[in-house]
Amino acid sequence: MRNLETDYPEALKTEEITLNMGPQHPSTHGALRLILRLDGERVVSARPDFGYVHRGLEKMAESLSYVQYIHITDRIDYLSSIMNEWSFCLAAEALAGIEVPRKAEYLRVLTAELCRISSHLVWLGAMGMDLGAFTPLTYTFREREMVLELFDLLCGQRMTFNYFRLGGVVRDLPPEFTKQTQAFIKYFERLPDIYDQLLSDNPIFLIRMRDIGHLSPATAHSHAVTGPNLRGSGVAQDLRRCEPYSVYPDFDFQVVTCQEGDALARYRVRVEEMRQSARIVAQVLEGLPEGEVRSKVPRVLKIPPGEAYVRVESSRGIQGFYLVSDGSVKPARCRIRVPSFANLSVLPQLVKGVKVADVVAILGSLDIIIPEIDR
Amino acid sequence: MATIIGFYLLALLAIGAGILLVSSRNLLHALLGLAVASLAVAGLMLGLRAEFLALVLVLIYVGAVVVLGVFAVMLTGHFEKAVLPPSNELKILGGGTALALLVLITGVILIQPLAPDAVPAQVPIQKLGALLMTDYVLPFELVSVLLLAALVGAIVIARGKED
Amino acid sequence: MRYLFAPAELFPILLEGLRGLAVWAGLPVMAGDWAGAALVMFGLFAFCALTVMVLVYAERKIAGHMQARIGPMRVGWHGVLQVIADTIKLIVKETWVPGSADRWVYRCAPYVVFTAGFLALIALPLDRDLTPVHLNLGLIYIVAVGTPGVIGILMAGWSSGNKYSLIGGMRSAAQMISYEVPLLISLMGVVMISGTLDLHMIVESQRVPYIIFQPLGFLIFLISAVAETNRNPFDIPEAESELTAGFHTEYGGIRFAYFFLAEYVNMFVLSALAATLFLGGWQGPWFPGWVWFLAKTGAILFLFIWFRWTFPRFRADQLMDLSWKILTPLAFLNLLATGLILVLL
Amino acid sequence: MAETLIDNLRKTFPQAEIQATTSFGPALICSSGADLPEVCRILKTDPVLGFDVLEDQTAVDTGTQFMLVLHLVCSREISVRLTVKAPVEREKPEIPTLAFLFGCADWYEREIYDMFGIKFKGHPDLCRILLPEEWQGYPLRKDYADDKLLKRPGV
Repeated sequence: MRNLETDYPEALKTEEITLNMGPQHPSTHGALRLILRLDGERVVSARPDFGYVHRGLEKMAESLSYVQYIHITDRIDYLSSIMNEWSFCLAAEALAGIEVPRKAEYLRVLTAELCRISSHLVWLGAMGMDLGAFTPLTYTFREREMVLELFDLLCGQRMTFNYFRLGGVVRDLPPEFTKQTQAFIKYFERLPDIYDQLLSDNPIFLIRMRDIGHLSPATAHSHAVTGPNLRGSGVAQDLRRCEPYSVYPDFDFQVVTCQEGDALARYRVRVEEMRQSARIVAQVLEGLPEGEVRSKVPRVLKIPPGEAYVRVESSRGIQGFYLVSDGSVKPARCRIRVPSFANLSVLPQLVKGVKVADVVAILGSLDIIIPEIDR
Repeated sequence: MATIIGFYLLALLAIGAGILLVSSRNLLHALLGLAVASLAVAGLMLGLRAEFLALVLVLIYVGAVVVLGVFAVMLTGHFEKAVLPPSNELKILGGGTALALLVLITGVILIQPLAPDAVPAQVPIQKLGALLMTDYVLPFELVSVLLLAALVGAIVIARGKED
Repeated sequence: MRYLFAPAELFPILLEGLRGLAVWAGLPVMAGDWAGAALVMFGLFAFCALTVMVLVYAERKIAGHMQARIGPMRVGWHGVLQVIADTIKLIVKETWVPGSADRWVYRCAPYVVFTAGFLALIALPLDRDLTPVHLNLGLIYIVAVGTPGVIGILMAGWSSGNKYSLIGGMRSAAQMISYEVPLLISLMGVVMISGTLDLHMIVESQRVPYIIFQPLGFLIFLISAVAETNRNPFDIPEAESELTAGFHTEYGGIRFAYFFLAEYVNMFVLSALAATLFLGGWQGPWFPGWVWFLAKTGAILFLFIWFRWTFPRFRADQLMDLSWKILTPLAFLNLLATGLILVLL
Repeated sequence: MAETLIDNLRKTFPQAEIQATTSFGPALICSSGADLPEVCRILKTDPVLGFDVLEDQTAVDTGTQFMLVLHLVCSREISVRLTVKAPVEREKPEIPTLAFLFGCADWYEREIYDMFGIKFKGHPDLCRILLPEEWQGYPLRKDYADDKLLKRPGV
């Protein structure tokens, strides 16, 4: 007589299956493919595969002039495109030695913080959606729409703004902008509380988010994780404070941190960051100086040979440009340091041993954006 | 007339599903055969006005046994082609058992005189419950011990050797 | 007291007519009865389709207003014809079978799921005289005929030859088996108080709705019912952000429509069961019984919809914990307490 | 601050060339790619220097050779940063991997391999990361030619 256990070991063993999550999947937020090895519902290993929207932005820079390239940077992280414009302009300005008027710096901070709010709003909605709560998405998109309308008023664009120029910004605030923004900030102040009611105080949400995807500061540093993900692990590093650029020292805001390092901590950090950004916007509008918004920059700008690596604190972490100039009108090499690339590289570690459902939650809590990774 | 047609239809269905159950190489098909057979037998019981038994049969066989079986099939082996390992070693023993069972059942049917109108009076469930708790309490408890043993065995197999 | 519309009085007249027709055509009287039964089934199917349409429309509208939007508006007045447009679309769509599918199992699955829900509808007492089939084991009948639905879902998940479907099917099986237990036990309290399994007699015996005596039982039933119908926050078998569409990922057209129909029919059956057992069924002043019945069912259905658009989703193992570690012990506790009180009184 | 850092670097790496770049911290230029892992290991583990975060890693095609560029940051204080450069031959582009030192180097190196064709010796899984597996050539090399590459006249 045969023994089921010894003669047919594979009959009793639960079989590992390979699951392709994506590239077309509702919760990979774009064309990202996760190759999951599953034992039942437990993840044995995960391997991200991406590059589906690779557009060769770094190669493109080598055939475009510095001025022409600014609008391309909008396409890197389309949700916080101002940050990309900013770091590119900062890098080019550092190479060319261009001064930026004080008012332009204020406007840059203003737009960047509005952009951070809208980017975090999209993330918040998508995070709820990943956990099966559809309703927060419609609320956050309603608010994001208000921010986009402000940008529409400011530069005629809703997502790819092309608002920055070398040496400043393209135009001053339109007359009604200040009032509308103040109204929005006043309206926005109580919103995180509403989101708290919808998500943060919901017991199901809490048990789904707590104690999953634990990211220790050591792992975070090893994988160069930055931004809210790093601050969710209790490391108070924010370029706006640690290496202040532009006029950030003028404003009063907190670097939000959370000690736990799990998905919930990253969630809390982002919700609180929206509040802080709203505070900064209010302060910018109050203390807006008079003057030029753009310094004189020659139309055909030849940048002296040299190199610069400049970083800003984007919504997702440290976003930087490494520019090498050979003295012509085009950069010889343009390297884009994007936060999501490093942030995603930590995912295989975080999802080892969790359930499929948690993969979605952890991926959502990392807030990656695919065009930025693929470039 | 209608009941007779119904009876033969259900009986054919039960036999057909039973043949599928024992002959199919595909585990899932076999289990679906079991489900259909159980439903057909439940239908026969309804014809005999044993409604409670019919419903319990559906509830337990279709709702629990088959579902668990399908669940197990899906968890183990290659789900695309869950095929039974061929085993013909127990031909004689199995055949013998089947034959003995056949003889037994046929004997019982032959010995026991069937009432011409084989529709028994409906048994109230209260009575059934009372009988289970009084006269037949020992077999009832024995069956539950058997189930407990099966449960423990399942846990032992499921936990595996590593822990 | 006579109401303007009493559908229960129509059927005997109709049946007599059919019998007469059968005799006139030279057929046995039984043919008339069979035609009558077929008519009841047809009527139930129409009722079922209509209910689902109303439910889908209500769900979309309620969801819209909960989400700061307005829901369907284009087809018909305030989008009332949207559901019909969708139905037509689903019916005329091409149906196909994926190459890796187990053909017959794949084809049968949606009908198994739907039939399970639909059969339960037969025994629901809509009104004092309006029950399609009056069974003295009505409660067990409804619970028992619903069980093949799980098999249908498993068949769909397994036969599609898709890993998302497979995981969805497995989750679904685990979930439905787990929640069947507290669901059934929570009903037993009502059965013990009323002393019968006949839905009619259960309703008749409610001087006050049983929710007063069985608040915990009602709560457990409600939670388990949401889980049984795979609705949010328990919709992990079809969790779209994880499994795209779970067990029915590979289905389209009319077969998908049947799954859709089945989900709403199941929802309706369980809501109606809750209304019958805990809220006093058709009983109520001023209005005809079926109005009360539908109103109470509707109230519970609204709860279902409300849950869906408010809560995030559980994880599979948390779902199991809730069932086995919280609901099942609580249900037993409820049963025990009910028994004790009944014995002591 | 910057001066003490440069002094410390001079003390630790007497042979290496050190530039005090103004806009983004000092730069350390290794004479050959082979000693890069050792340099990075010292930079990472040295209690005074402690550059333990590899913020970015990329390469530049200078026409005559590739230059591997590492942007290192101190995890204690991200404003303290250091650029490390190492030359890579054009003919035989090979350099030891850093994947065992920094978690993110794995993917950065795959991207550099993808774009420049620099082979990282000892890398656990060196394959293309952004471009498809069957892609021909390495696009960020200056001599890369492709039919689909847009030629822009007169920029």
